[in-house]
Amino acid sequence: MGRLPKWNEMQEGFITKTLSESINKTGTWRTFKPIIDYSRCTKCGWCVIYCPEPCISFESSGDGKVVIDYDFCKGCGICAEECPIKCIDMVMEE
Amino acid sequence: MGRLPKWNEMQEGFITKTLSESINKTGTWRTFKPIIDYSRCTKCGWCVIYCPEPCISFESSGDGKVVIDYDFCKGCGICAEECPIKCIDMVMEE
Amino acid sequence: MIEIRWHGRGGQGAVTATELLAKAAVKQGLNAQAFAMFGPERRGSPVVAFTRIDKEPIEVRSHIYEPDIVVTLDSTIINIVDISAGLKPRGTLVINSKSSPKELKESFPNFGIAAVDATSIALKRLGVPITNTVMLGALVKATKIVELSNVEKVVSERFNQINVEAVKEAFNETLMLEV
Amino acid sequence: MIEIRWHGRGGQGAVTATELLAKAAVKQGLNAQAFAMFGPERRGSPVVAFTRIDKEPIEVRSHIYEPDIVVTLDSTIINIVDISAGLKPRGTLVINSKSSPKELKESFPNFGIAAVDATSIALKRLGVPITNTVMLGALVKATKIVELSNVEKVVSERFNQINVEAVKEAFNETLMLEV
Amino acid sequence: MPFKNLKEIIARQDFFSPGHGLCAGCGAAQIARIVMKIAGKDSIMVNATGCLEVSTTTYPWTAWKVPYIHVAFENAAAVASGIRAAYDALIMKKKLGKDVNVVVLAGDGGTADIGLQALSGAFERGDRITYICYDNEAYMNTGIQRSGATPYDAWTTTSPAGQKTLKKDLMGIAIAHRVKYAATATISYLLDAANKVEKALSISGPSFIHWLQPCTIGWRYDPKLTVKLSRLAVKTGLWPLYEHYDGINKLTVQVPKRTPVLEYLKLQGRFRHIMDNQEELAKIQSYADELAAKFGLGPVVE
Amino acid sequence: MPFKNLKEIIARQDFFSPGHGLCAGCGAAQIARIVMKIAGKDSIMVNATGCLEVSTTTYPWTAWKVPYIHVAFENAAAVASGIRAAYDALIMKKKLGKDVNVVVLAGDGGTADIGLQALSGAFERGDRITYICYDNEAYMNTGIQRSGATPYDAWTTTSPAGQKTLKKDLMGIAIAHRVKYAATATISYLLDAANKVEKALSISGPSFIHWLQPCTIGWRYDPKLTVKLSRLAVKTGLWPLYEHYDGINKLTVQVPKRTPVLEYLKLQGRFRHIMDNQEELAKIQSYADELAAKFGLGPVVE
Amino acid sequence: MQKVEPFLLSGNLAIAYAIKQLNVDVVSAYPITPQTTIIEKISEYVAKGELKANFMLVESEHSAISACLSAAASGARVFTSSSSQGLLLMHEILFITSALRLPVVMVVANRSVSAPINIWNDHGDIMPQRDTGWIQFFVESAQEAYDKVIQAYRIAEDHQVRLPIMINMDGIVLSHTYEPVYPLSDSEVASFSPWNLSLKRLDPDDFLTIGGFCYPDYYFETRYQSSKALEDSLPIISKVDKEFGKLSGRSYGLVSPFKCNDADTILVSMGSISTTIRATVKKLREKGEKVGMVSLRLFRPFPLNELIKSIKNAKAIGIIDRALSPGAVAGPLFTDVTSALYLSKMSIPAVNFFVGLGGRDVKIEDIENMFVNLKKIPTGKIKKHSYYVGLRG
Amino acid sequence: MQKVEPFLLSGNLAIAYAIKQLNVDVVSAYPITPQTTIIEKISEYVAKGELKANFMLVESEHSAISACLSAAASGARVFTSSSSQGLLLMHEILFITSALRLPVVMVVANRSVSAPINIWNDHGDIMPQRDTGWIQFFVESAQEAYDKVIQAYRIAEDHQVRLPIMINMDGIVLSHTYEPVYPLSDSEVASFSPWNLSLKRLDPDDFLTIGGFCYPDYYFETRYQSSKALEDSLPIISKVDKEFGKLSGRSYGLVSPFKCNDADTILVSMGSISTTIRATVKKLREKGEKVGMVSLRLFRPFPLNELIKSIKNAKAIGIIDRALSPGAVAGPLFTDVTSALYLSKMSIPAVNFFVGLGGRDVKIEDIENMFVNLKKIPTGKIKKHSYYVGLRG
Ligand SMILES: Cc1ncc(C[n+]2csc(CCOP(=O)(O)OP(=O)(O)O)c2C)c(N)n1
Ligand SMILES: Cc1ncc(C[n+]2csc(CCOP(=O)(O)OP(=O)(O)O)c2C)c(N)n1
Ligand code: SF4
Ligand code: SF4
Ligand code: SF4
Ligand code: SF4
Ligand code: SF4
Ligand code: SF4
Ligand SMILES: [Mg+2]
Ligand SMILES: [Mg+2]
Repeated sequence: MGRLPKWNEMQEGFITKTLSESINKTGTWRTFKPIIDYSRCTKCGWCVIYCPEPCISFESSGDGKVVIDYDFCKGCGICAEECPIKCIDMVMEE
Repeated sequence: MGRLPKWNEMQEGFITKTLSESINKTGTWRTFKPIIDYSRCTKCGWCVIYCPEPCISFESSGDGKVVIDYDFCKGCGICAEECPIKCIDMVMEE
Repeated sequence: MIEIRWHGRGGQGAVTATELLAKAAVKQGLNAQAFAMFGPERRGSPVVAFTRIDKEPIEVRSHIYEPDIVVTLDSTIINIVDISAGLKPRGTLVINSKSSPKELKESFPNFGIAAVDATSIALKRLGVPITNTVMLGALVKATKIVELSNVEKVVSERFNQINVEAVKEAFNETLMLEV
Repeated sequence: MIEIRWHGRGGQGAVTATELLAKAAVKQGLNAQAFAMFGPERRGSPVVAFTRIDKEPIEVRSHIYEPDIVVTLDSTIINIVDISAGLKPRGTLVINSKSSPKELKESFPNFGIAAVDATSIALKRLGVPITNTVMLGALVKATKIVELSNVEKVVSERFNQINVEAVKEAFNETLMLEV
Repeated sequence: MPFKNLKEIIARQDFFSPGHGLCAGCGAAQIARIVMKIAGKDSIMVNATGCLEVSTTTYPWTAWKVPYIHVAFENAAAVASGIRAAYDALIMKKKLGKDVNVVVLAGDGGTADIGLQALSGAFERGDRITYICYDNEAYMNTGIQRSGATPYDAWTTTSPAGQKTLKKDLMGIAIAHRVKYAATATISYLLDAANKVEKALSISGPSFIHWLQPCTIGWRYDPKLTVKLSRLAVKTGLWPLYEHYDGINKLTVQVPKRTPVLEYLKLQGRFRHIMDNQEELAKIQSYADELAAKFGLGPVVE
Repeated sequence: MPFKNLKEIIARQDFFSPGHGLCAGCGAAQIARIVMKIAGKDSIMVNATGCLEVSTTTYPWTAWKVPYIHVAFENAAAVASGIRAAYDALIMKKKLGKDVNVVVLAGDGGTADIGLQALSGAFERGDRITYICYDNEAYMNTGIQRSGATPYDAWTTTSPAGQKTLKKDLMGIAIAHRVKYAATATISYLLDAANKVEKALSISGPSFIHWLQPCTIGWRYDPKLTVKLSRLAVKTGLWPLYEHYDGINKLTVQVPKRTPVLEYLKLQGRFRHIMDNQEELAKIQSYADELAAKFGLGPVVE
Repeated sequence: MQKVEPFLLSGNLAIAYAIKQLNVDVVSAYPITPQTTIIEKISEYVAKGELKANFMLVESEHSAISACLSAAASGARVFTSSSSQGLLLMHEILFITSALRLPVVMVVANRSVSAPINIWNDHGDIMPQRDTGWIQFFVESAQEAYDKVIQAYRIAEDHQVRLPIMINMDGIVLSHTYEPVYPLSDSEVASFSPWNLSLKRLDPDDFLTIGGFCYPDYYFETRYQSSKALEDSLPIISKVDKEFGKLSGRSYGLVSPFKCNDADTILVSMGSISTTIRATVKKLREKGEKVGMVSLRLFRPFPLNELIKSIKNAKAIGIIDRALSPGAVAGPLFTDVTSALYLSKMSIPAVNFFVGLGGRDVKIEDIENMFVNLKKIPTGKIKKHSYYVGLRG
Repeated sequence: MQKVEPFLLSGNLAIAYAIKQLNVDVVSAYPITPQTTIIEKISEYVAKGELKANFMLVESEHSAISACLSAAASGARVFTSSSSQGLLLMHEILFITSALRLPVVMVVANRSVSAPINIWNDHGDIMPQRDTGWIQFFVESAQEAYDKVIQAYRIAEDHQVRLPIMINMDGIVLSHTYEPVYPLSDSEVASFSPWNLSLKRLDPDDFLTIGGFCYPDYYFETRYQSSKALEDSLPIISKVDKEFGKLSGRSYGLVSPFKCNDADTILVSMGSISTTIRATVKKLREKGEKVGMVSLRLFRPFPLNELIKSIKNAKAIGIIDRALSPGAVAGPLFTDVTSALYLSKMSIPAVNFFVGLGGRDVKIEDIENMFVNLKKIPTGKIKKHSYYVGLRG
């Protein structure tokens, strides 16, 4: 996190503009890790829309596959549960 | 009203049990005074029940006529207005 | 400094009376302060208001205990309130009453008295028994603390010409008896 | 005074662990203080708790910056938190891990190390990966700060016999390596 | 047993004392008196700050011949709940033997606005209190400011051009809280009102009465008209008298022929500014018609 | 234009950022994200104190890519009204050109209990705000205490033997306030929910959405079941999806065959204590049946 | 510079007039005596189109201040006013307003607090708000009330300050007393207190988060920051007052000592009572009594140096509290002032006069009596340090 | 007299246990961290039938205190607890409770106030309530919290006192820390703090009006009366504490000086920080430093004489505030103490330490540093009178 700010280095009125995604990598909370079986994935998007973080998205480049940003995935398992064809596996973290 | 109480003569917690009827004669507020024409009064009781003070009642003794306690009557005129046979007159106070 | 106490009833405009008087005073370059004993009084219950008028800026802010002048707006208030309480020796009472100053003198032997039947004037001219502007006319007549023209001005600014006429009539009708 | 720091994750019962340890200490006539860094942490996020144990009544109420002992409840926490931060020279780490003390020693060369696969014990005995009671067994084995029987007592008062068995198993399975 | 005639009500003892300081002709005084006649001696009265409270408890006197408490403006329902809780607990623990009616009288401001949340809480908990809102359709005690219950187009000192929203539907809100008993009332329909109070007091949970109260100062009318205006409010359909019991709404006073709203409005200074405004008058008439349709009242007969 | 499929929603930009601190599997995060996708950039978000707020604005970071404000627990609606008033005034006075959506997300405690009065005021004034209650049926942020929205029989830390009153009917209360648009929603019916948000934002006055949100901690279930429970709430009839527009209630998602409530309850630890209590289970089933009758849902099919 | 004919206005009407001239954008308030006529008048201005503003009569004071807060956060110029129970109901949000550094301006028509309910003047409502982090003025007259409202927006919206301001005006005594007031012209007001769209606001084109959650790592710093801003506002307050003086011929200072230089006994006071004291001092001076008085115009930030300077030569001082702090060492102002004296290593004998609670009238004689008592103090004969002036018993 | 095996309880649980033993009739409360586990535990006792009481989880703190007030007025023994924003929301009703002389007992798990929102300990919530007319204790441990609750009902319900009582217990630091607590037996509690149906209550058989409207003619007198009652409660508080000591072996005094007699430097503090200071004093004494400390157990009524007595020989004192009063002369406790010193004609140099805001941890080294600074003061080298201990910047 680096050095904490002095009182006169903070913005007045306890304002912030720093986004959580830039500093708070919640992927460390995870006990189980979702793994997508791309061979079966239909790109339906349910995992994308239901991820509460949100940390699944369609890749904008390439073939537009769905990708999980493990920096943020907390391993809730919703994507796996809601995937219509059950092509996501939850695997214990090491 | 007499002498006002000292601080240690007042009841604790700003409690009172003194009834307004015992000390606050609101009859002095009156500009018009209701006068009942007993010759016509049917003792129906509407004036009794609608008086907001309340200061009209059936006399418990005698022939049970309705009487106005002028100590409290503020002269609103409701009794006169609501008397079904209009036997109450509102007369300017002197 | 001249100090005035007003007696009226909730709903009769005692506060407006004191305000208008003060305004008239300010119009002629005097300083003035107009206030009342506010409370949760309801229509009909006795109320008291005050005016202070002075050439100098007015600093004192306490109630008025020893007025120079007392004005009553309501014709029956003299029966229930001690209107002359604290009135300075040789002070003036300006009373709304059908009675003449002479008759009133019996009750208030030590004061100058001015009287006018303001209620009748108000009923006649305004259609309601609201005497606050009317009594301003009487007060000015009796005490000359401000000029009638200034009272007329402030009354016409706030109300209308009919009220001004009522003020004038009261001014003309007011009878006086020195101490 | 002995000072202990616990590392776990929200939902794993670090607070209960420190409370039970303190209770066991009190049972044998010691003084104890059990507390945690409370916050709005949600399930899964790293949490820290503390225990102080002493013969004398405990007066100091600050956090613990230089613990004698550190216990981890979660097997992956060592990857994301610097668990040995501030640990006294020659202090003890009691770690929930499948790895042996020897393997762990590489990461923590300067401390005594005790290790047990608490998650497996918990899953086997309790059916859930909640390791707080289990790690009490390991802690006692590694440090002897309280008697095992007292831990068994407080665990059985709060939970049940199965938990007590888990404590015992952890006690027996814990492997140690001195500094 | 419902009251059958006026005499039965008159015969009840008074617990509201003359010498109070409410305005001559104040409708709130009438309500206080009738409510206390019905509730009787073993009752505790709770008021919210407002005209009724300040003018009936002016130290050193009180107009109340029953135990009475006022705490603040916004918490009358919570205060009542506390009393209920205390009596329930003390009776349960056999520290006290006798139960009481806990009755609230609070203004429309103290009910529809600043006190709504406390009331909602009491409803939700199911506390056995009888909460009566005396609705004079503005903050009268502080000098006639609009409240959530101020009707469309009414002048107040803070709606100098006329209020431009509809009156909050307190009955609807109470009913949405599944309160077991809720009713409207007004003084001109005295038996109806008295019986509603009686019924409310008998409910084993919260009960609510929304009681329209003409106010001479705030509505700007001659004080003698208090009862008359209360009657016209019903006759015009602007104040339907109904009750809600266990999920069902029932009209309690039918108005076979409705009076046009103008008859009601023209007596009140607060509507003076729309007396020549046909458009606005028509809006209010059509609001009355809507209510009439909803509650099954008769047609307007000029 | 209503959304017709999932892709249209996914295509919308996100204004809710990962790295927030809500629990793994938190339903409130899903709501925040969807609402912001619909509301878009020119929106201001207001939160009441609660899980969502404390876990998305942990200094020095924030999860919100739109202007966001939190003031306190009980005043979210008033805070929103203030923003609305400011924007209206500044635009009227030509000090600003561009308008915004003012969107509130507040928990059930912040809505049904301590924040109800502020909400009632905003409804009454007709302030153009979209108020969304994410209802996880208890005070989760402070550790699962009962709220006015806690359902019958649910365990919480302050109803250890199960809550014994019915869930407050927030929709009924909103409708009694004549709010122009009010709707229920839940994440499992995503198009339905998205379209309701879109509609709510288009209303020229207050709009209200009551959004059921399963909570893994408070309801005591495996986080992966969040969407599933949201679906079962609808399928059992316990959470009818409907909307109220201009005075009329309309079912938006029909449930032709209802699932027995047990299927929903048994997945949740908070109902564990009644799993063997047929009487209590029957009560909840009959409550679902009542709702089904009211909204015209299909029969239970085991 | 005074215009020839003043207006005759009550304190409340003077304030409403200033608000109109200040072209406020949002007014959110709730009625309570004796503040109500301010908002009644404003609602009239708005209804007549004389003020273009959003006037919200909300459902409680809690919401009134909440809406002001967020309207200010949105960049609007806002106003509210309250008294007594209403002010107390705002308590929680007052702290938040200052900590979020939002330039809300509020007039408090000071009134006693319940129980029992009493609608008259004292400082019982405002004293318990002395920790809230707002700038707090006390005014002595309708004129000063008018002037201070105009100054307030300049100060509150100053980018160095960005703090909410309360203007305390004694209820009834000032709020409802009509007296001459010399207003500025609309254009003078507009150029003295121009509205500036605040830089940090709820703006979709530059999003930010206001009011987030704070771990112990940051709390102390951010609170210190706003506390420091309040301290540092003092010179800016002075500067604005002086500039206002140039424009209007009226400036007030942070404290206003009167005849203090050679005074043996000095009364310290705040608000409307100060004018009666000033009149009394004049009267006593005419009799040759060496008396003086000092009125605090600014209460927060506390003008420690200015106050000490003015009283340092006295042989005895009396400090007037218009509020009780039951169970405390003494009244709130007394405690502040003696603590200031302590820090300044002074040891002038001081007594506390509790005066005029719940509308108990204060007469010139009462004040003369206080001076009489003060005079006795250096003799050592007086042991009491608290007097309840006018208390029966 | 201590029983052999203590319970291991958090402050909150210790309090809940006392409430059960005190057989309270009505509990009305609202959740807020860090107070919540008190009411959770009580709700469990009630659900299990271990406490026969009416437990109301109401819809806000405003209602919680309102219902307690009226339940007490009905003769019930009542309890509530709160923290931070919840306490602030009760503000208005706190004054009414004391003025109506109702024996409500409340525990405050002290926590900082918003903004920004922070759930950790300081005294920012309680200090702005110092004028409310309640008796206010500060406790140092779970044991003292337990003991004080038991004493509190005896004091509050005493017919001479009839005042509400707040027991301040540092949030998290005490509320959530488990430590040994020696409870009394149920029967000891019952006989020490028996419930008596209060004489003046809402009773249909003897009606009375509570909370009426008050003209200026009576307000000053009635407010003085309750203020006086608070002052006069001091000896009764002492007496109850001593009696409790006889029963339990534990009594606390109004202030508890430690090593003050010959100390050159003394720290004055309240609440849980005092135990850490005591530990530090012991440590420094071992090194021969002449340091001392005094902890105020009672804050209102302020134990002026007791406090002065204990610090009068010091060469320098440090006063610890756990709350800011922005723009004031100094922190709330500092102002009180120096005002008391001023009245006592003392002139010991004093400095104000602002410490531990919003959960900022306070270490033994921090306290050692304070003593180091204090020691330098008599040298005159130190000019500052305020230190922000641990502040970054
Ligand atoms: C918190 C608070 N805000 C405002 C007030 C001022 N106040 C007292 S009574 C009242 C109006 C009461 O209106 P309502 O409830 O309709 O009763 P009414 O006076 O009309 O009888 C107001 C605004 C108060 N006492 N407390
Ligand atoms: C006045 C006040 N009282 C209590 C609290 C403590 N508090 C903060 S959030 C919360 C519960 C929120 O519940 P809910 O609104 O349902 O949101 P959730 O946490 O469930 O998301 C409580 C009680 C507070 N912040 N302010
Ligand atoms: S839900 Fe399953 S099938 Fe659909 S996009 Fe995600 S992984 Fe692919
Ligand atoms: S496990 Fe949960 S957090 Fe991780 S990607 Fe799947 S839905 Fe998102
Ligand atoms: S209303 Fe008329 S007729 Fe009836 S009792 Fe009264 S005076 Fe007699
Ligand atoms: S005039 Fe009014 S107050 Fe007098 S008796 Fe008739 S109804 Fe009663
Ligand atoms: S103002 Fe209206 S409600 Fe108040 S006392 Fe007068 S008539 Fe009654
Ligand atoms: S407790 Fe519930 S609502 Fe709160 S963050 Fe966790 S899952 Fe979401
Ligand atoms: Mg009203
Ligand atoms: Mg919730």
